[in-house]
Amino acid sequence: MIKLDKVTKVYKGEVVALRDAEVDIQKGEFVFLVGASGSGKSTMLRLMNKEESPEKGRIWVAGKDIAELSSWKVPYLRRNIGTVFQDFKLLPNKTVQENVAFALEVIGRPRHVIKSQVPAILELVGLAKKLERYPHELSGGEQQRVSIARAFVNRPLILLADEPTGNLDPDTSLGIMKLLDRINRTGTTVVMASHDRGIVDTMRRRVIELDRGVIVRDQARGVYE
Amino acid sequence: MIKLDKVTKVYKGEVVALRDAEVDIQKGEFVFLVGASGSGKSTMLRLMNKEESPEKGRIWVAGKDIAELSSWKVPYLRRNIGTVFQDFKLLPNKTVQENVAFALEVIGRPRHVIKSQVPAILELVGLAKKLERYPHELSGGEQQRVSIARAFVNRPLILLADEPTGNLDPDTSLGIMKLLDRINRTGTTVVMASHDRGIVDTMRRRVIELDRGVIVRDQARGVYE
Amino acid sequence: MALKVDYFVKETGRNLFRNPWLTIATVVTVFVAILLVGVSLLVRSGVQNATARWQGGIEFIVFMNPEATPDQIDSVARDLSENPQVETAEFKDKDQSYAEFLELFADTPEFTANITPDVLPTSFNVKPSRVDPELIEGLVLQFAEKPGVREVVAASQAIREIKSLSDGLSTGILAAALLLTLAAVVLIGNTIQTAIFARRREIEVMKLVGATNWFIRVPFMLEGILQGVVGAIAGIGGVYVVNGIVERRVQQADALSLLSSFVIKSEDVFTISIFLLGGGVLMAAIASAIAVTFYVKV
Amino acid sequence: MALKVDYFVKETGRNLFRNPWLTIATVVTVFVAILLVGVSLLVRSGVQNATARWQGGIEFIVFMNPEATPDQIDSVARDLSENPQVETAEFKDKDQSYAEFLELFADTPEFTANITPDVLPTSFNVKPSRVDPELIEGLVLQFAEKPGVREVVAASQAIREIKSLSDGLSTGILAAALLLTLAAVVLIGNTIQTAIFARRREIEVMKLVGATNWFIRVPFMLEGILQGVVGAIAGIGGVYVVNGIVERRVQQADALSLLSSFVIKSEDVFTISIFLLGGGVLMAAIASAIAVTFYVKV
Ligand SMILES: Nc1ncnc2c1ncn2[C@@H]1O[C@H](COP(=O)(O)OP(=O)(O)OP(=O)(O)O)[C@@H](O)[C@H]1O
Ligand SMILES: Nc1ncnc2c1ncn2[C@@H]1O[C@H](COP(=O)(O)OP(=O)(O)OP(=O)(O)O)[C@@H](O)[C@H]1O
Ligand SMILES: [Mg+2]
Ligand SMILES: [Mg+2]
Repeated sequence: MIKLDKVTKVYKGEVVALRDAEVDIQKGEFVFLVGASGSGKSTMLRLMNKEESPEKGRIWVAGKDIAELSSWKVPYLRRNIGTVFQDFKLLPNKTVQENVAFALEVIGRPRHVIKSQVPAILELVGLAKKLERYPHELSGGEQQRVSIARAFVNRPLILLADEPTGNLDPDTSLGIMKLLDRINRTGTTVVMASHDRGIVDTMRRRVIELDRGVIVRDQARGVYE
Repeated sequence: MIKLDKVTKVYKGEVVALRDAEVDIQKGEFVFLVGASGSGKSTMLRLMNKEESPEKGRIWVAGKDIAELSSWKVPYLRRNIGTVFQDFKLLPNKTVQENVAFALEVIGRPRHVIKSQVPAILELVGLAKKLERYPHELSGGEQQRVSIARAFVNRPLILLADEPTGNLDPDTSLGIMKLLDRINRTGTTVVMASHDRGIVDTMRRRVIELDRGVIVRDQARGVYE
Repeated sequence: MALKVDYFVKETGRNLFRNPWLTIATVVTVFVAILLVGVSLLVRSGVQNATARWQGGIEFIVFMNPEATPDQIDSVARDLSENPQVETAEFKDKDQSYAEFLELFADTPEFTANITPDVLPTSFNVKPSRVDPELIEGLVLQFAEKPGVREVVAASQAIREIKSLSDGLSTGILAAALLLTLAAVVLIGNTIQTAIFARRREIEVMKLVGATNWFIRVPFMLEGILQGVVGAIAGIGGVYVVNGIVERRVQQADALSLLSSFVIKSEDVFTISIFLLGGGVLMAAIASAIAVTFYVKV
Repeated sequence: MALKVDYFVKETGRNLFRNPWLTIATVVTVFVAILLVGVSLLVRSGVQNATARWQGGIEFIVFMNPEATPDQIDSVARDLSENPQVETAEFKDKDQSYAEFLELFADTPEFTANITPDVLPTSFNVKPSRVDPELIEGLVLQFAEKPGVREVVAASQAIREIKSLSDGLSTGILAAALLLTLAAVVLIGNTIQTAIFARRREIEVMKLVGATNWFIRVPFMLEGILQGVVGAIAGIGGVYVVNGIVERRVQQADALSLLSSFVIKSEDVFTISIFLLGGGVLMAAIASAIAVTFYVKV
């Protein structure tokens, strides 16, 4: 589903954020990215949805070399990839409901589908009562859950989640992880950056560890360290 | 140092984020605020630096009733309070160095003091090599550490930290907690919202637990739950 | 697609009201630009009306007797065309004279009521080879003698000066109008770029969620066009107000023939308004399209 | 405080260059506004020069003989002031006539070289009670007879028309200039509000870190003023260019006395420039102060 072939990412010609990364993720896998702050986890996720382009190497997503994608096709790639951003990236001028609906509107889903799916997914992340709030009227954890709901709502093939529980208490985190697990079991490929030792150790899934941009471990049923 | 007397905060006339909160924090204390996502931790911190005003009750900070502070004095209150915001709140048009220096510039520190203190504090949070970067060129955890550095740099009387390790891996978190501890030992009062069970349990400091806006526990040498 | 229209309308409306200052800024800009262009055009048309008779560099007019025979007219025409000191000579038959007469005295129907084309003279509008009082005087005397000629009227020095002045004024006003149109385009474009700049992070996020460029662009363009329409309509209203003030002033003025012939026909005002509305909207559309294309790239 | 100046300069410069579009938008706005106001003022001053002699509603001038005795002058003055049909009569002695003469023929020194105040006549500029050709004619005939009077010159119909037209034009241009000044203030204010709007989150953060309102405001105000200065200077440059073009056109025109008297003295241009610079900067400062006060509250 996702394949990185000797991928190197250098920012501003000097910061090597990723060096010769080789990753092959099969359809339906659940992969944890772990590593210290600044080790390149977010960079790897950003490369996968073409938010950044690599300096060297090739990246295939859903069978296509994304470097060869013409720029007007990029939105269509991204519609197959749900992303939970580390900084949420909610639209400040839209309510919770509209933020989530936006992901469906861009792919042209009919209104009745939006009307039914959006409240359902927000119910799932525990925000059923906050549909009409604006992002700045939410707590940090609530914003993060909106971001998660938006990434899920159009049932993407691939889910990239960048520390999706960073702002959540242990109980809520557990709920989210159960949700991610369920999503994964319906066939969605999940790649998740995390520094939550508890979660990684409990889930026991494939773990890829980065250290200053280099993959130092790729373990089938791994733990945090 | 900080005293809340029957403080109630209601957003938009309907969301009760804090109800009749009674807190009394002495100079030099180290207090953890814990609770589920949306339980009111950030709200309590925002009330302490007058980012929000309560609907009912009174708040004293450093011996003054902050409701009676005239608006032009608020900046001077805030200079005594270092704040690590949950969403970092870095200035996007300034480099790491300038972001930290800004907190010193507003209080009119001479240039040579700024020149020496800023790199020192950034060294302490492990960002010595990233002085000239802009916030969007940093990883999530690095941004969080800039926010921490900025809150520390002018040696405030009080330090409010809203989930300051939410985006950090366990090792880096540990480093930051050691730093906070050291700061606290020099006499600074520290109030920190956290959902990191490991950290709270290790530190064994005073814990105030919130549940849907109500203080349900206030324990001297507490644990997360 | 039904959904998209929905979405665009909702989104545009929201943008307009969520950032009231930006909206006001654009509308004011368009308003000022349209108003100024409109007033320039009005003045231009008024000046042209006031000096209509002397447009085209005519320096004297040979009026024939209404009863002049075709032979006499032909003879004068031949003399004029053969005279090396005459550059052009344009013949006006009775109907043309009548049309011109009606136009010149449109506001005094008591004057035009009893006149038919028959009683009007035919005439030649003559432009001499050089603007030289002596030469013109010679020509006037020469042609006044010809059979069938009733009278030769030369533009007086004063009229010539006024014409020359008004020519300069017209050119100046046209230049100003062009400058203002350019300024308006720049200002609208800038305002929209500013709007986009203020929302650049939002646009960034929209792209990351899979929105195509057009999906992002259309609401901005609609917003720009709507602001253009509102500004243009307000500007046109302003033009009507200015026109009303000018009309009142002209009517109050002593019945001096020149100033009172500074009339702006209401059909002119209407044409100018349509032109302004179309121009304003087109301007806004082009400016927003450029701004939007420039900024919203993948 | 040394540090603060440092900080403000650094911050202002950074803002200007970090948001180039906003900067360009403001500068263009100010440029257009200043240019238009300047051109309006220039035209106004040119028209006034061209009709200087007939300002103030003078309808005829009584020229005395240069050798007229004081008694004769007094007698005429008495007659004028006692005549109920005369509203005002202003006496010009030899020196005043000389000054006016020099001014009127400033561009033709060959004309003024041999003239001294002595040889010039004294005169009365007379404004009759009503603008009525018959009344004026009567007065002209009456005073032409008086002893010591050399000549009475009435403004011809054409001159009166031109004067009336140019009065209207002057008023119109002044109104336009006022409108434009207002528009410029609105546009500058809006632009700065837009700039602040685009950075509202940053301002929010600055306040949370303990910055006082003035610490936040000053860079924005400096930014606005600097943009005002640059825009005003560019606008003044534009005014000089327009002035040059007009001058060239006037010189090319046939030596028609009226148009060629449409001169704009270079000291006028200078005065106007200073006025524009001061006005532009003041405008920018006030607009930014208002915008900044309005937006940057605790
Ligand atoms: N736009 C950029 N320009 C320059 N350097 C960058 C940029 N983005 C990231 N970096 C650098 O690249 C490195 C990897 O960043 P990345 O965001 O991938 O880290 P991460 O593993 O997600 O860290 P964290 O756990 O703190 O979020 C860091 O050293 C960071 O400073
Ligand atoms: N500006 C606002 N308007 C309306 N409701 C708000 C606003 N800010 C916060 N709230 C609500 O107040 C409650 C408490 O929010 P707060 O940010 O204090 O929670 P928190 O304990 O910090 O949560 P988290 O751990 O997720 O950051 C939440 O239900 C939130 O939705
Ligand atoms: Mg990251
Ligand atoms: Mg919070």
